[in-house]
Amino acid sequence: MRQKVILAMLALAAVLLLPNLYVISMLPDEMRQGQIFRIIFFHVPAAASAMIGSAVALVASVLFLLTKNFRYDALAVAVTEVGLAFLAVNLVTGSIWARVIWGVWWAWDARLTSALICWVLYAGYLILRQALEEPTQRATFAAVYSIFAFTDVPIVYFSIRWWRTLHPQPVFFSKTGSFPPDWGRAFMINMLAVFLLYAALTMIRLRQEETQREIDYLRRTVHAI
Amino acid sequence: MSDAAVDCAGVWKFYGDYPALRNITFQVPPGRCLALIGRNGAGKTTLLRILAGFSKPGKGQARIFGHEPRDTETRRRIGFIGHGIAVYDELSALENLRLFARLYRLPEPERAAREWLERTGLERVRDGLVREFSRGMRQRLAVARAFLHGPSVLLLDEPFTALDDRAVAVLQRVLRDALAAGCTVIMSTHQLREAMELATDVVLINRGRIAFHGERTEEMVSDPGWVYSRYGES
Amino acid sequence: MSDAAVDCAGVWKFYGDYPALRNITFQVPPGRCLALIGRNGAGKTTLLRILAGFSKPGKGQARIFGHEPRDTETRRRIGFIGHGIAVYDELSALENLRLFARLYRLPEPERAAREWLERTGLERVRDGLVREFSRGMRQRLAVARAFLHGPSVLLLDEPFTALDDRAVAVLQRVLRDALAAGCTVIMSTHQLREAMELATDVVLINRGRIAFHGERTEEMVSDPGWVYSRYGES
Amino acid sequence: MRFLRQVMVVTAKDLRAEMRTKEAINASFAFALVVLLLLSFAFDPTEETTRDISGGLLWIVFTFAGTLVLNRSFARELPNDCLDALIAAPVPGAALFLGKGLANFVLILAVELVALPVFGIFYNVRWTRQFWPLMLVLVLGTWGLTSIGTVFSALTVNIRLREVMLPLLVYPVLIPMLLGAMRLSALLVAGQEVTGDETVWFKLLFGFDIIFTSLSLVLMDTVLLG
Amino acid sequence: MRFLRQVMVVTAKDLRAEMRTKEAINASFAFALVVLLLLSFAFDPTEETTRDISGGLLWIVFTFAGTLVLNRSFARELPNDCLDALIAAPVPGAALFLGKGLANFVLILAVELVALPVFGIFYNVRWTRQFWPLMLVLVLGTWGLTSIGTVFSALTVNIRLREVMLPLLVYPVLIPMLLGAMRLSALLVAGQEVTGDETVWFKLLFGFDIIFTSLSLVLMDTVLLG
Ligand code: HEM
Ligand SMILES: Nc1ncnc2c1ncn2[C@@H]1O[C@H](COP(=O)(O)OP(=O)(O)OP(=O)(O)O)[C@@H](O)[C@H]1O
Ligand SMILES: Nc1ncnc2c1ncn2[C@@H]1O[C@H](COP(=O)(O)OP(=O)(O)OP(=O)(O)O)[C@@H](O)[C@H]1O
Ligand SMILES: [Mg+2]
Ligand SMILES: [Mg+2]
Repeated sequence: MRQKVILAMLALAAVLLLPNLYVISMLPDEMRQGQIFRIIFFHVPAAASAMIGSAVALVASVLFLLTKNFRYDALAVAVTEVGLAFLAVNLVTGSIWARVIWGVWWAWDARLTSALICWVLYAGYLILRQALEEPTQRATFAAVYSIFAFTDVPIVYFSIRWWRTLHPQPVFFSKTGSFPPDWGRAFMINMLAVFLLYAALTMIRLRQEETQREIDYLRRTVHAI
Repeated sequence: MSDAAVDCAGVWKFYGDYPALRNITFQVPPGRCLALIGRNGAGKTTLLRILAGFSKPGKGQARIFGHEPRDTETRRRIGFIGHGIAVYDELSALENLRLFARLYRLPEPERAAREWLERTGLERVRDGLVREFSRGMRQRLAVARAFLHGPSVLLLDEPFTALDDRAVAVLQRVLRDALAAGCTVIMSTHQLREAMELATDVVLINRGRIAFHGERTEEMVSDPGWVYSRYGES
Repeated sequence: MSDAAVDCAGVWKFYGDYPALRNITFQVPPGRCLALIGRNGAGKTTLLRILAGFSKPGKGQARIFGHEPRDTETRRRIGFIGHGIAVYDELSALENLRLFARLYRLPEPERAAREWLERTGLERVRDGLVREFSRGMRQRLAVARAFLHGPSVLLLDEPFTALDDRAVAVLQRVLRDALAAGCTVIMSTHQLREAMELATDVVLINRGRIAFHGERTEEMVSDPGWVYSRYGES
Repeated sequence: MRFLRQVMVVTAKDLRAEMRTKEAINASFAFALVVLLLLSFAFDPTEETTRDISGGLLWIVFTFAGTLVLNRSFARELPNDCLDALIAAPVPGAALFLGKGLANFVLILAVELVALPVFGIFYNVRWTRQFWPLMLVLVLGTWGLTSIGTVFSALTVNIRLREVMLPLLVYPVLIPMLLGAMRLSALLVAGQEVTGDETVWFKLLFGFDIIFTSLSLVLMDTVLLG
Repeated sequence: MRFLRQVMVVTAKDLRAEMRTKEAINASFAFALVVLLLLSFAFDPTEETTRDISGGLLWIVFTFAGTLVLNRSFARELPNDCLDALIAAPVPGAALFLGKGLANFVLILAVELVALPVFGIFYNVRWTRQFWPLMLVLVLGTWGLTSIGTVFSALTVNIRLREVMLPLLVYPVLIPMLLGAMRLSALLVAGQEVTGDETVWFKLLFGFDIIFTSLSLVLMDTVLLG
């Protein structure tokens, strides 16, 4: 059942994504930035899904602390791990974009920096998990850390409003944003596809986590002479 | 149920998915002394830590006089000696006891501290830093710390390990006094002889399950291995 | 002197100005089993560590078969079990033994490792990481490590502490085999009963001095506290 | 009242134990000196530009040195399983957090106050011109560091790689706050006033302190009981 | 031959244990990243002047991150009193030193080689222009750090405040060598060749490595037996 849901999600993502790639490639170049502007179709969805992932991780962590149900712990890890990959995609695409537009791979502006810190924070989450052996303690401490780590996510989001950044101001979901309608449609479809991919990967990871726990259990039972 | 000093009802404890304790149920009426025995890794330490409120059971509940062990008022009624002595190396014996007397909000911290220094034979070195104490003296201080606030339930994890004969004697005397005063004692141990002398009841844990629970019999005193050979796995 | 397996000649050890060992002199002929007893802080661990070559005596000298314990060739003849198990948590049981077999330059590291896994009943879990072992399994591995290179002098510091009956049995069996094969054993302990069963000689240390040294008598087996009450300080 | 008294008992215990050996504070101060030295080699401190970055430098040193004190905070409870006794006592987690946090705060602030004049001499900076605002930044920044650090010290106390994990986890969480403290310190050390746009950094410091302190108070019981 | 084989056995053990958990190397790398971040805030790296000090910055990061690996080196032997078993085995101190030293060297170098491109991106430096000379500096500097660090790691392993004492003792000893490595790296990262007067720094690095390695080989037995 689970398997089928995952497959269906992956298939749907592919169905959405593949034709859309063609649509995107047919769109006219952006006025000032040219070709490279197309990277936004991946840059932003990656960031958005990673941020939503952080929020889910936060909720799962709080729920774990409240219920001590390991399901939530598994969800938190899965979502964080996949989110880390997506955030990496955001960072790399952004970096490439920056190289083309600004001529450098990296600039220390608030958006870029806070996004990088966010990545480091959630990487720290995984390292912390690795360092703790006792599963209950691992889950509890990781959950506490995840709550603290989340304090950076609003900063990532609002950084472009709070500080004057090199990074462009919002173009979607804001009154000042100017985006041609056909671009908007293609963009939304891409967004949806990336979200689906994110969810599917999370579910795969979740299954792995559960299998791992089962293996751990069996091995411990064998070892307890 | 209500009048048991320690009540363990269907307690499970999981390390991950591995059940270190499986459905442990037993009660100890006030004034009894329970010896908790079992092989390495049976789950004795885990159980004692749950009873003391240091960790929470996965399922089931542990109750001390009908209350959660983590309740503030219940915590005052528990005395615990674990593997470590749980006193500070950098403080003197008196300072250590005074600290705990204050944390337990005893009415007269200073007097309680001095009284227990005397009862454990440490008043001569009360201003010496624990760092400079020998192992025997440390263990005495640990006993003083655990008894300081007049607990009515004592949870002791292998209290006789690595102690010399004299330190064992001090501990046994204090424990006898406590039992006489109506305290309830649960202690885990591998040194069956010392334990059987004091115990009134015995619980044998086998891979997280209770394999035997009953009164201590004369048989056990004369042949401490008896329980194992009778109820332990082969 | 020359043919003693272990020879301790006027050994002193100072911690700062405090003499933890004072003029310790004794010899152990090959094939004997010496029980080293004494109260907490008497100096047992200190003495064993000097014999094993981990620390140097302040005055006097310790000799193993007439050589310095630190000589490379002498080190191969010594097996030591201390408070720690001295195997690596991150390696598997087999990897641990193979590592030590290589460090001792045994001709066939792999075979020696497997043989001792079998003799201590660990071959079933040979690829499990030590981290996941229970306390009893760990201690068995420690025994395997100490015996792996076929030492002829065994130095054991409280080997029975916190072991369950079965682990004690394994250790006692291996020790009996070693004694039968002509090994010399020195072990410190507070668990007099287990020790007296094996011992052929007894040394009682009292505040860093030898208070008694002699053969083990029947008296000691039937009443393990006897030496203390006879020769220990009151 | 009771709560406060228990907080004070814990603080007093930590401070007294530390004063007996002075190990954490000595080491922390020595470390601050060594880092100050090391950095002064890396960045020639005589140049004008380097003086501009003095705010950043200062907080780098404070954070590194402070981490040592924080590391010690719960590690101090390890040797004889003292943590068990502390948890067993009828003291709420929040009181423990505040007690230990206060002790850490005092110790770190002490190190900072000694390191500051040394820094002034090494880097040839007249840092006293805006003394009180600078102290305010110091107090706010240090409390932020302390509050997160104390919780994380409890989180990492049982980890084998404690000494690494603590800075690893604390620094990224701290960075936004440190940024504020650095910016403000750079201004104040240079003798300038904090006006206009820059006051937002003060708000950020306050905001962080409040968020972190409340999170810590709520989560401490969970952390201690695992 | 025998000696070399024992060195390899020790190295292999350390590397295998590390690869099982990857804790020191992960933590060390993450720490390097965090320090890089922290420093980039303190010293605005977009300015031209700051780019000149990149050599210094690089070695600060390497030293801090390396210390973590070194700290772990003998601390790894603590948990079950493994050090006793190692000392008891018929292995000379020099073999132990070289074995552990090599393992540390490999680990630290790995961290550095990963940190270097990251540094290049963050600080916008094209560091590959003098690739091989830079590698030489890296190897020489890292071996200096490793050889001193390994001995001091053995020295400090039984101290309660180990994690602090190690950097405290190592950094001051290292400073002359670091100075050379910093200067050379700054030049090479900026794409310049090392000529004339500056070659003296290479000699200094070589000299340091030789002196410290021989001192360590001789002293290791003494250190281990206390
Ligand atoms: C490594 C560098 C970069 C990082 C880490 C980064 C990060 C982010 C993040 C986290 C978002 C937020 C997505 C959301 O609001 O849901 C975002 C959006 C965006 N980024 Fe980047 N970015 C980087 C470089 C760039 C560059 C160089 C450009 C173009 C010059 C760019 C253009 C945009 C645009 C146009 C948006 C959409 C803004 C909005 O509607 O909110 N980014 N980026
Ligand atoms: N922190 C932990 N993480 C994972 N497993 C644990 C942990 N603590 C204990 N266990 C496991 O739980 C089981 C019970 O351990 P426990 O320490 O309670 O045994 P014990 O009866 O006290 O043994 P011993 O006589 O050796 O002290 C063991 O199998 C052990 O491996
Ligand atoms: N590292 C040390 N520094 C200072 N004093 C020490 C040190 N190690 C041991 N001592 C002192 O030396 C004496 C002998 O200690 P040792 O550990 O040898 O005793 P023991 O006989 O093994 O005792 P136990 O039965 O408790 O293990 C004790 O008084 C102890 O305080
Ligand atoms: Mg136990
Ligand atoms: Mg001893």
